[in-house]
Amino acid sequence: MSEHIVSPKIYLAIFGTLMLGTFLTVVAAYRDLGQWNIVVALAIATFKATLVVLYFMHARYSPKRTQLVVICAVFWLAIMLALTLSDYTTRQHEGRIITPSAAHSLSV
Amino acid sequence: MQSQLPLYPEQASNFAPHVDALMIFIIAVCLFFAVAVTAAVVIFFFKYQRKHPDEVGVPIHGDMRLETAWMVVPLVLALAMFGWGAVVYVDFRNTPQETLDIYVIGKQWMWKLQQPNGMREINELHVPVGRNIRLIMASEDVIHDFFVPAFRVKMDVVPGHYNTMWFRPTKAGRYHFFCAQYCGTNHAVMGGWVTVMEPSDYAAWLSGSSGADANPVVAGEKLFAEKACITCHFSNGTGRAPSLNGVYGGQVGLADGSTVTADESYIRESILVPNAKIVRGYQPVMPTFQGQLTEEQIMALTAYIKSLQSQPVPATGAGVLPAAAGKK
Amino acid sequence: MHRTGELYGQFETLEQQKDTASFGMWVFLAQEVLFFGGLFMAYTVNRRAYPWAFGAGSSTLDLTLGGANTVVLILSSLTMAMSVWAAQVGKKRLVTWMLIATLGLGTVFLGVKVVEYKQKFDHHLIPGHGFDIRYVSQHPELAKNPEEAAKEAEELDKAFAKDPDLNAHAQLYFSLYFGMTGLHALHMIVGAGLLLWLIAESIGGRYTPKYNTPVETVGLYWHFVDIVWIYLFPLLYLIDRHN
Amino acid sequence: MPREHYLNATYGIRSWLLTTDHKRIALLYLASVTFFFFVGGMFATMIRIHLLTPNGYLVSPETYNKLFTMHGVAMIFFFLIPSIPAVLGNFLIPLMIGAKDLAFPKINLLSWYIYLVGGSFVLYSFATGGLDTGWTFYTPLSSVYSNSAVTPAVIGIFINGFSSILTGLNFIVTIHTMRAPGMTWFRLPLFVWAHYATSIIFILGTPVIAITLLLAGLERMFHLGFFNPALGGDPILFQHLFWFYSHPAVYIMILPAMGVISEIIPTFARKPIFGYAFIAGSSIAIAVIGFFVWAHHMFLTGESTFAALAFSFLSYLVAIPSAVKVFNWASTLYKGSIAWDTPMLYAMGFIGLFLIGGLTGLFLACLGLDIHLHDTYFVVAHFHYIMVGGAVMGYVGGLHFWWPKITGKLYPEFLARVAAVTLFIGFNLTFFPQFILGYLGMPRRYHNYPPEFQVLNVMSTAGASILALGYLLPMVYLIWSMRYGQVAGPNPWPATGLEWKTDSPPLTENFHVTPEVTWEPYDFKNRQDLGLVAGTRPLAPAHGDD
Repeated sequence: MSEHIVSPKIYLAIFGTLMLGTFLTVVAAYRDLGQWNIVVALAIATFKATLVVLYFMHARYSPKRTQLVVICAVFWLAIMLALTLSDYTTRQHEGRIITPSAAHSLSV
Repeated sequence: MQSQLPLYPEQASNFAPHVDALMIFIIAVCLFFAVAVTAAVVIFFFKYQRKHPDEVGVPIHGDMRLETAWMVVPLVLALAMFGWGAVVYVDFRNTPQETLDIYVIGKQWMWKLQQPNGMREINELHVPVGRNIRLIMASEDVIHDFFVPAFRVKMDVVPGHYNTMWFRPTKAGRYHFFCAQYCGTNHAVMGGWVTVMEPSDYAAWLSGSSGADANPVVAGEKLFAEKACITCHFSNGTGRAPSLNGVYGGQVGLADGSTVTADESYIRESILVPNAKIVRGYQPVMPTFQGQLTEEQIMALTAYIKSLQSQPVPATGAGVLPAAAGKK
Repeated sequence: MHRTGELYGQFETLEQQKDTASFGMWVFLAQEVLFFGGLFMAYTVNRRAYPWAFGAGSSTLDLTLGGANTVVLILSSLTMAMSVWAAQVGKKRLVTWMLIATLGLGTVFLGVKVVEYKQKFDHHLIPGHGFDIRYVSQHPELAKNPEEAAKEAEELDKAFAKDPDLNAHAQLYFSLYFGMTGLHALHMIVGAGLLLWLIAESIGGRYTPKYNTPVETVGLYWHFVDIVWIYLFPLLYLIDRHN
Repeated sequence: MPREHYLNATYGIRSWLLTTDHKRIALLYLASVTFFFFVGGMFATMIRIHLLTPNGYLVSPETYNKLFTMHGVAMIFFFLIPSIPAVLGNFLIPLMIGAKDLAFPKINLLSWYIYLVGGSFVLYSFATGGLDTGWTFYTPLSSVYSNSAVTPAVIGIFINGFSSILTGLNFIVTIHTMRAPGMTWFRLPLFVWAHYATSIIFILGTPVIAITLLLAGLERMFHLGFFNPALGGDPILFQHLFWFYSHPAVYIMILPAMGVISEIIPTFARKPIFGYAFIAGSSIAIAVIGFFVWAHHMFLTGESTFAALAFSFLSYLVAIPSAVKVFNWASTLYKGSIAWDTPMLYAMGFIGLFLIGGLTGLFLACLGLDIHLHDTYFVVAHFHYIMVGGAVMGYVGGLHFWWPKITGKLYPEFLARVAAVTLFIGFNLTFFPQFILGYLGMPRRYHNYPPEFQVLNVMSTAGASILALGYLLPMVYLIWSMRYGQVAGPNPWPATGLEWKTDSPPLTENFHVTPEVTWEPYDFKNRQDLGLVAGTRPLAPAHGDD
C-alpha cells in the first residue's frame, strides 16, 4: 500500500483550527450555559481530537483495520461510561451520603 | 428437622415459594438442554466410532435452518427466564407501604439490630409472622451483606449508602442469617438467628423487654430539642425552617423547581448535607450535623420525624406542596 | 530474530513491516484509551456527586498556565507531524530540527507542569492531612492579586454553604487532578525519551522516504498524548468558570 | 525426528532467556504458569482439607482468608488468564497462519519478563504477610481495612496486566498482517479466531483493571478517597470498574479453551467442523457482548433497578453464542469417524462440564434467583465449572493434542486416557455438591459453617483428592515422554492445520518455505496428503510414524 503524504498546508490549517477550538473552549467556559457548559466543552474537545486523529495521525488515509481500531477504542470507552452511568443516573438517591463515623475520621 | 442431605432450605417467607418455583423452571429448561446435548454427544460418540484406521467422516459443513433454530429457541427461553426473574426481583426491590421497620447496622464482625420500639439486639432478630418487615441497613466500615437463606433474601450493606430490603415471614421458627459479602477475618462468624414468632408472642416478647427508654422516637424527640432543631423547625410552619409534621412519605417541592420524596435517605441527607436540597421558599441556613451525630442518633431522629406523620398537618407554609410538607 | 538490513526476520517485505509497526502502535493506543478511560470514569462519577467541590477545585487552577500549556502541546503536535512529513519527502535536516522542536516544546510543557505542581504544594492543595482548600483565601499574600483572592474567598464560602464537606470532596478533585495530569505527564516523559532516541538516529540521517517507521509510530504516540490533554484541559481547568 | 529444530537450534541458558522465538517463549510460559498452577493448587488443597469439618481445625480464620485469596489471585491472574493464550496461542498462532514468528518477537519476550516481575511482586506479597482481601479486592476492605500485604499484590497484578496487553497486541497485529498467502480470514483455524476474540478483551479490558487497581493501591498508600466512603469516595464505583474487566476476563479464560476444542473435535471426527462461520462469529460475539454484562455481579449492591434489569437482559444475550458453539460441536460428531484418543476425551469432558457451567450461569443471570444465589457456593461451583471444568480441561486437552508438535514425542496413551477420566470424575465430585450447598445457603469464603452442610463438604473434599491425582498424573508422564516417548512425526493424528504441515518439533523459522494455502479449513478430502490411504497407517497414532 502506497503511503499518503499530507501536505504541510493541511497541517497548518489543522493547527489553526485547533487553536481556534482552544480559544472557543475558554470563551464558552466563561458563559453560563447551565447544563450545556460541559456539553459544549466536550463537543469542542471531541472535534479537536477528531482532527488530530484524522490528519495529524493520518487515520483518514490509513487502512480500514486502523480505522476499526479507532472506532473500537471509542466504542468501548462509550460502553464503560454509558453503562456505568445507567446505574448512577437511575438511582432513586443520587450522590453519596457520608456516614458520621466517616466524618469523624476526616476531622482527625 | 431436615434429613442429612436436604436439597433446598426451608421456605419461610413470601419470596421463598417464588424463588423456588423459578429455580424449578430454570432447572427444567436446563435439564432438557443438558440431557439432549449429552445424549447426542454420547450416542454419536459410540455410533460413529472409527471402524478403519483410514476412515474419514462425511463432510457436512452446516445447516442454516438448524443454526437459526438453536439460536432462536434458546433466546426465547432465556427471555422467559429473564422476564420471570425480573418480576420476582422488582417485587423484592419495591417495598410495600405498610412495613415494620428494623434498623440494621453491620460492622466488623457483628450485626446490630434495632426494633421499632428501640429494643436492641445483637446477631439476633425477632420478627412477627405475617407482617411486612423492612430492614434499613447501614455499615460502619466495609461492605457486608445480610442473607437469610430460609427467606431467600439478601442485600449488600454498603458504607456510605442506605440499602433497604423487605420480606414477609410466613412460618414461625428459627432461621440462620449470614453475612454473605466477604468482610475480613471473622466474616464466617458474622451471622446469627432470625426468630419468627406468632404476632402475640412477638408483642409479648417486645413488651417483656425494657425498650421504652431506648425507644428511638423518644430518643429522637430528645435529640430534636438538644440539637436545637426545634428552634427553627416549628411544628406550625412559621419558623425559619419548614415544619416536619407529616413530611415523611410525601413529596417536597425544592427551590430548583423539582420535587423529591421524603424518605429515610432524604431525611438523612437533609441532616448531614442540609443544603443539598433546599425546600422552596426557605433559605439555606441550616448547619450540617456531619460528625456531630452517631449513626444511631441519626436513626433516632429519623424515627422521630417519621412519627410526626400521624399528627395533624398544620397550615401549609410556602414551598410545601399539598398533602406533603417541607423540611429544615 | 535475524536482522537483514532494516528488515526484521519475521517479515517478508519492508512494506509489511511498516504496516505492522504502525498498526501495532494503533492497537497500543486503543489500550491507552481504556487505561485513561478508567480515570475519566472515576472523574465523571465523582464530579456528578460533588459539583461544587469540583468547581471550587477547578477555580484554584491557573488558567493562564493551563491555556499556555495547551497551545504549547498542540504546537508540539504540529512540529511532530511536520517531522513525519519531512522524513517522507526526504528533508533529512528538517526531520532533526522538527524533532528537536517537538522535544523542546514537550519540555516546556513539563516545566510549566512542575511550576503548577509547586504552586499546589505551596497552597496546601495536595490531598492528605495538610489539605486546606481555604488556605489561599486565608493567606492572601500567596495570591497573585488580592482583589481576586477576596473574590475567591467569597466564592468558596458560597460553595461551602452548598457542600459543607467541601474540603473532603475537593480532595477527591485534586486526587483526580494529580492522577490524571500525573499519568499524562508520565506519558510525556516516555515520549520525550523516545524523541531523544529519534533525534540521535536522525542526526545520522537514518530516516528517509523509504524508512521512517519509527518517526511515524512515535508521532502517533505523541499525538495521542496531545489528545488526552485536549480533554483534560476543559475537564480540569474550566469547571464553573463563569461564576 | 528432524535433525534441526527449535529446541536444539541453539544451546545454553542465554539462548532461552534471550530468545525471541515464539515457540521457546511459549515453553518459558509453560514452565511459569505450571509453577503458579501448583502454587494455587496447594492453597486449594489446604482449603478443601480445612473444610472437612464444620469448625475447621487446620488453619486460623486469618490464614483461611489468605488461602482462598491467594488461591484466587494465583490461579486467575497468573495461571488461567495466561495459560492457553501465552502457552498454546504463542506457540501455535504463527504456525497456524503460516508466519515465521509473531509480529513483535521482542515484545513477546518482554511480556514474559513483565509476567515474571508481576509474579514476583505477588509472591513477595504471599510470602510477607499474605493477602486476605479476596481476589476481588473490594474496597474499602482492601484499600483501608485489610492488614495484609495488599500493596505489593496490587502492584504485581497491575504490572502483570501489561503482560496480557502486550500478548493481546501481538496476536491482533499478527493475525492482521502476518498471514501466509491464501490464508484468508475464513480459512483461519477456529483456534485463531478464538484468540483474536480473546485479544480484543486483553486490549480493551485489561487497561481498566490496571488503572483501577492502581487507584485502589494509591488510595491505600496515600489515604486518598477514590473508593473510600469515609473520604467521599464510592465503593460501588470500584466494583463497576473492577467487573468491567473481570467479567470479560472470564471469557479470556474460556474463549481460548473453546478454540482448542474446535480444533480437537474435527480432527478426531475427521470431518469439517459444523457451522464454521457460526463458531468463528460466536467467538467475536462473546468478546463483544461480554463487555455489556458486568454489573450482573452487582445486583444486590443497591444498584438501580433499571440497571439491574438491563444487565440481566444483556447477560442472557451472551448465553446464545455459547450455546451455538456447543450445538455445533455436537453436530460435528454426527456421521464422523470418531477416534477415542486422549484429546478427544478431554473435548468430550469439556462439553459436559462447560454445559453445566454455562447453564448454571442462566440461574445467576436471573434477577430473582440471584437474590438467593449471589455470593453462595452456587457461584463458586458455577465459575469453577467454567474456569476449571472449561478452561483447564481445554488447556490440558490442548497440551495433549499439540504435545507431539511441541516436543516431537508421543505420550503414553493409556495413562493419558486414565488421567482424562480421573479428572472428569474428580472434578464433578468436587464441585457438583457445591451447587447444592449454595442453594442451601452456604455463603462463600467461610472458614467454618453450620454442621448441616458437612456431608456435602466432605464429598467435595473427597472429589478434590481425586482431582489432584488427575493433575499430577499428566505432569509425570508428559515430562517422562519428553525423553522416552515415541517419536511422533509431523502429523500423528492426522490433522489438517498448517502447524501439522511442518516438522515436529518445527524448526526455528517454522516452515522450510512459506506455505501457500489453497484449501478450506478442516478439509479431509485430500487423503493421500494426510496419509489416509488404506494400509498406510495404524489405527492408534500411539505407535508414531517413523
